[in-house]
Amino acid sequence: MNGIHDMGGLHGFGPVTVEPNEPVFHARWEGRVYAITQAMDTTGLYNLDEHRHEIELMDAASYLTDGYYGRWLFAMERILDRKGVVRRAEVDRRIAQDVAGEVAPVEHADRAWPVPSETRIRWGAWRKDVAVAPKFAVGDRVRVRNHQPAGHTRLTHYVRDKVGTVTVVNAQAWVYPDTRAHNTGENLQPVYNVSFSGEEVWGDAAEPNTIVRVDLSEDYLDRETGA
Amino acid sequence: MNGIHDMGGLHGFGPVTVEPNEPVFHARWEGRVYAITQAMDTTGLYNLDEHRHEIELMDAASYLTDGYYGRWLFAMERILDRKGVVRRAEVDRRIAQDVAGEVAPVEHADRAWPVPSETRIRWGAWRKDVAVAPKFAVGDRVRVRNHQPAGHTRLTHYVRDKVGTVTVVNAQAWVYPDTRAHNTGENLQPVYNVSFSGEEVWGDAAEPNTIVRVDLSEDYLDRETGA
Amino acid sequence: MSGHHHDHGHDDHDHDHGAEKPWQAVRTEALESLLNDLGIISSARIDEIVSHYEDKIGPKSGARVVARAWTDPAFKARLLADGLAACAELGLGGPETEYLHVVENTATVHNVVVCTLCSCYPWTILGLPPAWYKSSAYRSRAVREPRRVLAEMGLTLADDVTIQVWDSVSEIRYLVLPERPPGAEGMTEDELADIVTRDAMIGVARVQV
Amino acid sequence: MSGHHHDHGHDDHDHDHGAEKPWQAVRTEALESLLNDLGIISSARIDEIVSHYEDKIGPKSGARVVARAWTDPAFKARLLADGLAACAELGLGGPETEYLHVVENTATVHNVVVCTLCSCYPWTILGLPPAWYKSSAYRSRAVREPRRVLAEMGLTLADDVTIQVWDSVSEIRYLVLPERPPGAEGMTEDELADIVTRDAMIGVARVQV
Repeated sequence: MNGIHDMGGLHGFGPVTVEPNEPVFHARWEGRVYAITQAMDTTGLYNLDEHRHEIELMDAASYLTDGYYGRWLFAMERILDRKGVVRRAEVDRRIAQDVAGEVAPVEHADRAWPVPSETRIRWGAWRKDVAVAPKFAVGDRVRVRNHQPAGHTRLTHYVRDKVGTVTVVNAQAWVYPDTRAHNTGENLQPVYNVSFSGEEVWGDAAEPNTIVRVDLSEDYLDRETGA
Repeated sequence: MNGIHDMGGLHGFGPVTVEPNEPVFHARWEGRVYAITQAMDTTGLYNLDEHRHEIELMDAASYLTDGYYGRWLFAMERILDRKGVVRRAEVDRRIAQDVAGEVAPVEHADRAWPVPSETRIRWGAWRKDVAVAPKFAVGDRVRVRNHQPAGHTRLTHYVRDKVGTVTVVNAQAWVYPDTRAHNTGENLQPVYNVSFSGEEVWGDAAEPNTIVRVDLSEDYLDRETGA
Repeated sequence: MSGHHHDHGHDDHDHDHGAEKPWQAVRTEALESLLNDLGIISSARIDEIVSHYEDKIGPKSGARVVARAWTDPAFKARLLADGLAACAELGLGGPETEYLHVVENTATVHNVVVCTLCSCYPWTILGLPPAWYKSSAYRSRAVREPRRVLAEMGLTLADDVTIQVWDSVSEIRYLVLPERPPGAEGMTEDELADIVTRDAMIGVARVQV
Repeated sequence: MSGHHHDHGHDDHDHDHGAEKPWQAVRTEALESLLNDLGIISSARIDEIVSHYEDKIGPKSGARVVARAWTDPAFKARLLADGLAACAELGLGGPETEYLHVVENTATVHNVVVCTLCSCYPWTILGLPPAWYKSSAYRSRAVREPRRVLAEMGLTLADDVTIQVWDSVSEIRYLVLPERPPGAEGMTEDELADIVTRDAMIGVARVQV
């Protein structure tokens, strides 16, 4: 989807601010959110691409203000709610109980947990050990497709319709995130590193002698046949 | 600048919500902000393009949450402060006085007001009565330049590098907003209406049989020489 | 996004961080009183401008233009050739609209207007735009998926009708000349003006009898 | 934007709407306790993961890899050919990094890493990324104006040095192999590992003796 998360090239975010002696987590809850998400990757509930897409579905202002782990919290809550594992109303009830100092057991009825083995979703496994035949070779000129799905994609908007050169062929069977995020198939395919000149991508705003190198799934690319 | 204001084609903002029997202004302050901005267009303080650019300089989250007239208020305050006419600290002081029920006169020292006639800026006047010779004619194929200035532009990002057809030649001498916003010249030139197919702009996301027609300054365009 | 759970206040109007009066109202009042004290503006003039936009101008002006165009072919020809000059014949116009292109809907081409960058709109002919026209949803979607946006707003167009979206990002403003509806054959110009809506002149609705 | 005047809380970390505890902490605690009660996670395991990332992994791992590459040409060749396999020789690696490309800085080519879409980073080799790497400013600017961003961060590169920005939006992770600095000729592998910084392995700094 075309969203604020796809922010390569945007203006207006000011200087890069470096924090000296930064802790790994800035608050206890950040570490908990990170680790809970990590721990859930073995539950069969959802995959990494779903996690990323859920973050993309945040409203744009919240995306910008909630912070990195705030986005993870948002995605975790939404996915658990949407999949019927932990409902938002339950979280709200638990917060009210915590405030009131009450202790109440969770209700086990009508809950999509545990996940039956036949519907379990693998979190990761981005590569499979099957053979794929790459369409492109190092040195090939490719044009990035004007691909603008409403759903998840890892095609950054700033290289759409741009011409680059294949510099690395990752000839393994990589999962295609656009479909995996929606649990509509793995579509195994090579991933290429494509090199774009700054001028091609940024036009009159390009800095001299800069190159952008982006990893792109085969389905994002067409052979460039023009001059 | 590449900013959130340039939102043509973004996903994630949900349905268009229509409010029945909507008032012209939803709160008294909205009408005041609108009318004060209108009234200030004769003061020689700033021009329309500066107003628009100041709004673009809002941080992205505030842009999305402050609402249309909230953006105007932001721009008015910032421009008055930046130009030394009404300082932000003065507004804060006046608010504190209002809360305390005090009445204090404004201080007249060190204020860039009134504007000397030689530095007055015209708000509007988008066209001048001078002759310009259009480079392009109806039917010409043009490619939009990959123009990504850090400052103001009216080139919408979604047509950059796209090919379209000139459908209307507005052969008058129009002010070029990219320079006028920064008071660096009027660069009078024609404005063309250019027609783009949905497919050219939106690729695989295009709806059938749709056309986007965008008004573009001559400096945004090159003649398309390819097939 | 509905369903989002904390109170950032993502509405498109004013919002309030717990104070009794919205902070934007507070700042506006302070700014107006300073500008007034300094003689940069006069609050009396601000009152006049507000009531002008609240009471004097609005889509009724555009409706008169459309009704005249439907009933007077020579006027329609002049309107399509030079929008502002034709509007001036009806006493309409003003300093904020520099140039007006009137774009005509037909059985095969439907026009719709947006400004993706900042909500430009022909104020002097239609009044100030509705909130939906200024919304992020309309600005982002109208150019990419006009067919779906129009359908959601109640105007379903056949696939063989070409949709032209006018993104009015320069200083030229657009007014859609809707199709005269079936059933309106015998109506007078004033009766016709009564049925022409703002939404039809933006291009998100048809005129209906 | 500094200078913006109301309190939306536009920081990149947590923010607080007036409650004593940030709302995100409140929701996290409630969610963790529910997940724990349901047996979906165990808080003891969460404790372990947090301390693993706080105490066990971090840029020291990457620094060992770089120091070894500087002192052992055969290792360096293996590292550039297959990053993860070479790291595994040092006992480094883990489930989160699927594929590691090590990109070598030279006198004429400087590499820098970003993920514009979501802040991907080689966690198992460098630990979790710093806040600036995850900031909107870095993500938006590093691809468009790397030369200026690097200069602002203290690394000014001559115009004849090519800057390659690796936008790591797929599942391949990147580690920059910095240049061995002048003055480090006589240092041991352990001494070298001590001077290699996280920022040098992202590509926003040089290693200095």
